[in-house]
Amino acid sequence: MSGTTAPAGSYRLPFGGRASRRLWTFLSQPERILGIVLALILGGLVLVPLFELVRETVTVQPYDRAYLPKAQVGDFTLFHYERVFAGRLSWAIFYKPFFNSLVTALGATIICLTIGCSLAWLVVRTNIPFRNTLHTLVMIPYMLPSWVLALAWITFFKNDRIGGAMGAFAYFFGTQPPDWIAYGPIPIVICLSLHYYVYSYLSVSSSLVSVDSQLEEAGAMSGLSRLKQILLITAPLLLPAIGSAVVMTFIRVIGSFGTPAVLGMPVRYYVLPTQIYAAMGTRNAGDGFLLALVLVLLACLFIYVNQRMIGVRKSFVTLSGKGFRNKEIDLGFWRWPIFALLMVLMVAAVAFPLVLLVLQSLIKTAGNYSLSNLTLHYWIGGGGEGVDQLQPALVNNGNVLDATWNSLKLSFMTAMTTGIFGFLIGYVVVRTRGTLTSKSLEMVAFLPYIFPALAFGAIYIGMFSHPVGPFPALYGTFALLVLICSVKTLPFTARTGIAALLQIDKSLEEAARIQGIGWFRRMVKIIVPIAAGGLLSGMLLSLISIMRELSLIVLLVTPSNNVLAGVIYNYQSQDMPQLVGVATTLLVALVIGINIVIRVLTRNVKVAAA
Amino acid sequence: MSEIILSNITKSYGSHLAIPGLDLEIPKGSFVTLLGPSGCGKTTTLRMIAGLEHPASGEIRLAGKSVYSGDTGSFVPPEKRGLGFIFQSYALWPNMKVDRNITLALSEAKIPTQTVKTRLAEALSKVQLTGLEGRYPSELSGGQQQRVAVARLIAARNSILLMDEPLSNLDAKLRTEMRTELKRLHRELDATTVYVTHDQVEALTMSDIIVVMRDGLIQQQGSPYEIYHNPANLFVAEFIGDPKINLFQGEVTKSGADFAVSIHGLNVPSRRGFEAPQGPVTVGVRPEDIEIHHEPVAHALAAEVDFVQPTGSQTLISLIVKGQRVTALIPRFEMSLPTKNVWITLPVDRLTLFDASGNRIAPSCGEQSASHAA
Amino acid sequence: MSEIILSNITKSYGSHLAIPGLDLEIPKGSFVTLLGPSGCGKTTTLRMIAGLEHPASGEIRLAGKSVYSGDTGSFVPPEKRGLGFIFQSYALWPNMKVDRNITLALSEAKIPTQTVKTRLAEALSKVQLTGLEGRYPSELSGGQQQRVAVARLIAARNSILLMDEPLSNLDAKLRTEMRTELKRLHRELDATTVYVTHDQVEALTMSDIIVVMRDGLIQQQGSPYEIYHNPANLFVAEFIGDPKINLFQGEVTKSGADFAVSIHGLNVPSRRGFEAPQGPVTVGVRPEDIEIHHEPVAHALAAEVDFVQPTGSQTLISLIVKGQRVTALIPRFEMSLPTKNVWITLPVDRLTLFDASGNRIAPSCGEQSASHAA
Amino acid sequence: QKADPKFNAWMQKNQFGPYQKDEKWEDVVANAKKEGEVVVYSSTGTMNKVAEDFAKAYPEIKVKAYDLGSEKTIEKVVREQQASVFAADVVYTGGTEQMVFDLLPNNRIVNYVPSYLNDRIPKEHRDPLLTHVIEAYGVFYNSEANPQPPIKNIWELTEPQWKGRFSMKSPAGSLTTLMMLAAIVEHSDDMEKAYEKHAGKKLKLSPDIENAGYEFLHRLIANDIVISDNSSKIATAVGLRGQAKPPMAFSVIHYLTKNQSDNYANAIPWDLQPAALFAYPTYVAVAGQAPHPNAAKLYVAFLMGSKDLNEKSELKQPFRSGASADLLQGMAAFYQIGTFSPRTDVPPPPNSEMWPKARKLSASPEFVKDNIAKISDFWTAETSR
Ligand SMILES: Nc1ncnc2c1ncn2[C@@H]1O[C@H](COP(=O)(O)OP(=O)(O)OP(=O)(O)O)[C@@H](O)[C@H]1O
Ligand SMILES: Nc1ncnc2c1ncn2[C@@H]1O[C@H](COP(=O)(O)OP(=O)(O)OP(=O)(O)O)[C@@H](O)[C@H]1O
Ligand SMILES: [Mg+2]
Ligand SMILES: [Mg+2]
Repeated sequence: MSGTTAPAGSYRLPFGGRASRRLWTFLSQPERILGIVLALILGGLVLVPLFELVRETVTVQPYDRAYLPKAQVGDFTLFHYERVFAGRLSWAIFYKPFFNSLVTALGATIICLTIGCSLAWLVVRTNIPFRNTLHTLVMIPYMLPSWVLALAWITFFKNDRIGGAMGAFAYFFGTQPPDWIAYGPIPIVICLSLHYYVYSYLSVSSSLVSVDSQLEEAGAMSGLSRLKQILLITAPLLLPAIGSAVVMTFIRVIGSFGTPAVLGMPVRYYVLPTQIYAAMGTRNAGDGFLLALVLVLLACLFIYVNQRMIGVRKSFVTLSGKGFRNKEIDLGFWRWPIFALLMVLMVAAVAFPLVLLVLQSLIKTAGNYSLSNLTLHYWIGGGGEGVDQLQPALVNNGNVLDATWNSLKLSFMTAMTTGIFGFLIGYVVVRTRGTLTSKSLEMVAFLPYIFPALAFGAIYIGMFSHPVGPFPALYGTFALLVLICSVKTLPFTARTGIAALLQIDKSLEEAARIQGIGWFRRMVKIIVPIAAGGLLSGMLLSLISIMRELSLIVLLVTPSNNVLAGVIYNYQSQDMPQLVGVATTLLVALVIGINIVIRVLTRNVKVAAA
Repeated sequence: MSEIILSNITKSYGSHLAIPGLDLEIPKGSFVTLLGPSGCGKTTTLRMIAGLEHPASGEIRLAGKSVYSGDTGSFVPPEKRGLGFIFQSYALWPNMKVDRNITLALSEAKIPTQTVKTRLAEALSKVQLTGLEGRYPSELSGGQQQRVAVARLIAARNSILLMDEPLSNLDAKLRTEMRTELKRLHRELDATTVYVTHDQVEALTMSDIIVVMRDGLIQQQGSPYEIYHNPANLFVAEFIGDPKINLFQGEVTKSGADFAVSIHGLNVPSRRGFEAPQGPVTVGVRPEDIEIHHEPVAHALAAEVDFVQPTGSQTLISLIVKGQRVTALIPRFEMSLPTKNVWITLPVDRLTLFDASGNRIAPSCGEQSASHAA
Repeated sequence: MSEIILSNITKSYGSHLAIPGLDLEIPKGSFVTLLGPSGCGKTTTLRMIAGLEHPASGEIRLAGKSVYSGDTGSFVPPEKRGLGFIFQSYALWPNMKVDRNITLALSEAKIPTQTVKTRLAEALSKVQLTGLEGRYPSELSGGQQQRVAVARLIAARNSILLMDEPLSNLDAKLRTEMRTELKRLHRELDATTVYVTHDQVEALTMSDIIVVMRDGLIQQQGSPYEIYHNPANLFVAEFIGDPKINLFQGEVTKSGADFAVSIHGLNVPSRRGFEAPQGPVTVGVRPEDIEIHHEPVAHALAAEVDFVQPTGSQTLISLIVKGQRVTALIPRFEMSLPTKNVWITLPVDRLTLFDASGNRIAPSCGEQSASHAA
Repeated sequence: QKADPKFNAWMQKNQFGPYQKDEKWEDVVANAKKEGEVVVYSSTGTMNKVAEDFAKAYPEIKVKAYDLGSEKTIEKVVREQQASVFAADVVYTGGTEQMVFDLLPNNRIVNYVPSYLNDRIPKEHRDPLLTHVIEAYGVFYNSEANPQPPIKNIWELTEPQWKGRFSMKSPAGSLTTLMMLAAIVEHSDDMEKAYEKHAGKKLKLSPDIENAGYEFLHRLIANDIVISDNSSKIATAVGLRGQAKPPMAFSVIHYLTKNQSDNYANAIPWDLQPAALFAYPTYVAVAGQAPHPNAAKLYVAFLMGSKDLNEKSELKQPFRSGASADLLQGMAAFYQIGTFSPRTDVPPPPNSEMWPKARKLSASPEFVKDNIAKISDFWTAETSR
């Protein structure tokens, strides 16, 4: 794990001068020490929960009493394994949903990659109109909670199968759309793609800015068409970024619950996360954790494959200290048509669901879209007929405002913490590339990504209810929330950090080293600013996800620490769609606002000559 | 016939006007070198010819066809122009081994595998990298990388070759050999070549035409001889020649029909037929033209030896003449001179005169031919 | 006292043994140049001194302290070694403007702002980049980037300076000026300097000691004079000198007490005191030592002029002597020679002899002192 | 119940379970005020309103109410207590299987019934665990499209005219929906009789099907049932006005309140055979080793409504203010159709005249204990075919 490279000889003389000097040499390489420290920390924060998870799958749970009348809760058993993988129900519980998951995840990943890479190329390399604005705009679909898009889809395409108000499509075209358009795998794939392409976009675009355009130009001089330049030169250089985008997207998509639940349920299209949710919801933790474990293993497999494919060999430094250029490609005639196409995409993925959301916050009774049925009551008060007078408007709804403040605080602190850790991990992984430390750290840093959020929170209660070493008992404190959120979103920053650092030539750091600039200052002054683009996008992803995170922290929050997502959840469970609309719109507006502010603030940060 | 024509090309980077207006015609099959101080726009010019950079205005024609026109907005992209280019920063593809770096263009152009193989082997042996085809660029030394870039050009065999300091990281021996290779390539393909270098020997020995630039403007364009002996202005005179030309403040005087140039009180009588307006001038004398005497002679200036610096086949002598530093060059390897006080004479027929605004004072006909014959 | 000592250092990249075993001592305050063909391990050696590369074995001592030892495994990281380094690839920080690139280390070392400012201004003006401090590296030309790297070194003022081809992208004029600047820096700081270059003039004019390397092995180490005039072997002889030394197959003969060297049937009598084993030898003659005669003289070889190539202050004459190409150098700018058939004589006291295995045949004492005095 | 000395000491000290004798209510209130705080884990958002009301009634006591949903409420209690963190005072959630057969025997909660309520609540609603409210699933139809109930017998839903037109919330992940299915299966006799009445012949069970309850579910699923993730949407889908062919559904009956608030047309075929209602309890209990035991008792009592409440009490909207609030106390926030107090002396909320009369099926704790997993599996298998 620690990747100690000191040869065996040093162990023979544990206290000899030679060994201690070797140790000193070893310690003089900051990436090594860091590697060990990070491995220890992460081991505690990630592997312990993983171990707990595995343990729970092999013990008898209270729920199992019906099946195992003789067993005591807590006994060792392989019952869950048998049940999930080999039992009578395995087809229903595992194999079919697993297959469905694979299909939707693969489909969505492919589409995400296509959209994300094309967008990245357009925004980074071409003179497409409003480049800077586009850069923020294309991120917005991810800022909406994923189910918003699914709901929008249902609202638009729903047919008479689920009853209620007519779908917009049926309303406008007079025919009911077929089930396969309205529900099931196709809409799931489309909705997930429109949401998660942002990973590919961010990962690839931040990597693309550090690819010297002269490499493409050399391709042009060799007579390669633009497409060939991209395929033969740019794409391979982006391989680490693409690889990490694939991993992130696939794993995230295969683990996503909301969209398949909304769009799959009406036609009984189940996927693994819906099965996990079902099992956990009925407190059948054994099955639930086991299914989750399958996802965890799948994630490991993916990272492993990714590591093998991209490997040490094929990751190339593209940002050297010499003659770097980043040139704009002229799209010529296609400039505006492509822009128009993008706008259509944005309308579908952003404007449409957003409008629906706002509408939801304004409508007194569902299904009635007449002007008289609209009210601003839930935003600014004022009452009026048919509104719930007891619900204070947003402007003086202390509940929502406090929660908003908490969410902001939590997501900012998380983004900072996870940013720092992600960077450090990226640094260690890249600088010790090829060693065991590197590989395992990369893997471990990615595990929380797929770890079932609720279980994560539950296990953390046990881990932090007592003082651990020098740390006081964190349970019930805000610090624990920040900690768990940071660990959970670590994969974002770790991956983007790795991808960004892979492209920075060693000589840039060496030049500073030679000048006697210590490790810390080197990081602060040189490596971090150069990697900032990638890191920042990772931190934004963390921030966005934490802004709307609930399951992870629900068991750990105290009422005074309630977050915006918690408020939305409460309103949903109390069936108050307008307030759900208000709070969600607020959340989305905040996230978008924060993004814009950060973009503006960091515009002057010169990143990789972008 | 001109193969490459730039008419009134301008280019700016943001607010920085890199090329304020460039006119350049390059005849087919010729070898043209762009020379000029660092940052004068050589790379920019090459990149515009290649189509890697959009000029702001003007027109570029290659082989009779317009590839860029600021008026009509037409623009032929680089991959359609069929040029060869060596980048100043090599631009090797880090994801490909040396062999792929060299042959990519060929295999893309559907050239038969066998031919590709032969050309690869040939190009590698010409740049003396045989055996390294399996390495990645990051596993090569700086000079090796540069040679891969050269090999890429050699293998591609385009009819217009653009090279941006292709030999800057090579040692003298290799450089001489590579120079020969590039020159041979140029001849074999009858290619029109635009070459950027900061090495004067390279420029003087290889070029048919040298173009001297400064701040994006052409200062002079001509054969190596013209550039060296008849620099259009002080800038060119100072820029060309290593060690640098010596400049003296002088004055043209006339006594009867005979002109003379006085320098530091020394009257250098001019040759027959010399004519120039009277008044102050700047006089340029190349170091190798200064003669050093160990005892006083007529028409000589007293000088003091400051230091002696052998450069191999020659030795630089740094002298102080009336407080002014003067460099002389002698064709031997010397570590020191026998005496500290020497006398120098200036060659009557090798003085170049510049007027107050720095332009060369055109010599009379007689003088012109005289220096040609020298 | 030796400031830098490498003892039996080895280094391999994967299976490629880049440095098979290097011993090098560099005296304090001296200016040492590493010369050698591309890929011979110059950069690698510098990087090992700087601590950027771990040797496989051996020991490195800087200023009397061991900074690396393969035996004990001790290793002092680069940031603790206090060296200055110019990278072959510049290694400019793309995220910082020129001024920050230059001053970062200073402000990190808590040097007062005022001093930093002065040093910045000074460094910029020395590399002639004043006014460009607000640009990002990507907005500079190749040569300008390289000068920023130099300025960074100038501003830092370390007592050991390592420079890897710091001037390769500069034009002759600037290069001469920068050379002077670097030499002055070396003097002012009394710094020990290890300099890598492929420019012979640079090496010969600047160095106290030149180290010629080949495939990671030191071929010769000595003053510029020694290297140029007494090359240890054929490799050094051929590598140093531009144009290259001429080599002839010859034979040492002895008639009575007098030795002679016969080349292409021509007997060149040796000077008094010359002694060498009889038998076949390789004879090296520098181009500038060949004398060209336009009519037959005694002890001359007939030659045919192939081409004449002026390089500025000198002209290369390429001759064919009995089917062999011979280069001569004359100290004038010539476009052509008056006759096609000429005769050359070889200087009796300037012949360098090599035995069959390529090593120089050590001259007798008399000869040694004779050539020194030349 | 397992013996646990610490837990026992706590019980004894604070007079829970066997130690709850001659309860002096004034002391409880006084001690509660001294404790000054009560922490409530609850499965419903309504608890926030109760907390507000409680704070008004007892300003000395700070209420911290968590709305967590049922499964997280249980998870949090279990995990905390496993880690020896005793933070909760009151636990409020449905889920018979977990509450009665897991938390209770493991000392995670204790049953607490204010002694003055003992005779006003039927035994099945206070033993083994106090029921706070009874909720129910009901069959919903659209009364605008169907002035009369479209079906008389529940088996009609398995017939072709309702193919793809009947929906319900997925029981996967919803403990309450599972309770409804359990009620259907437990009362398979009633289901069988209803079938015979409807079809006029004996029910023929499909292969591998155990009884009429399962058979009904089997046929219902086979009739292309539409599964939804959200009860509120189901109520909207059925009750929205202006539909030509509205579907029917199982829905939580408190969505009938939407008839008033959103002008929906939901209705229940009260006379449906064998029943239109499937009731299930929501429990309230005091957490084991609760840090504020007396405040917890007070809170439980408050939730159940005041001593002075009786059949004759005059209750006026809005219930959460004025005299009604004083009487209803914690019940005020729940006082609407769909959430019924188990107390025999509480008058029915508005619009629920039919409730007391209508037939309700519900699953007994014992049955749930042995069968709920099986039913869940059955559902999973059937819907994945
Ligand atoms: N990372 C590497 N992996 C494999 N081989 C390498 C690597 N770096 C250098 N080499 C090889 O080691 C040898 C020495 O390289 P080095 O860079 O020291 O050469 P150099 O003398 O500086 O050459 P140049 O003048 O061309 O810069 C070369 O043959 C080079 O190909
Ligand atoms: N991307 C850019 N942005 C701003 N200025 C630029 C950019 N590229 C070049 N320049 C400036 O334009 C001028 C011309 O640059 P160019 O690269 O053509 O010089 P060059 O003649 O090739 O110099 P060198 O010999 O140093 O390579 C320089 O002053 C340079 O600083
Ligand atoms: Mg350039
Ligand atoms: Mg090198």
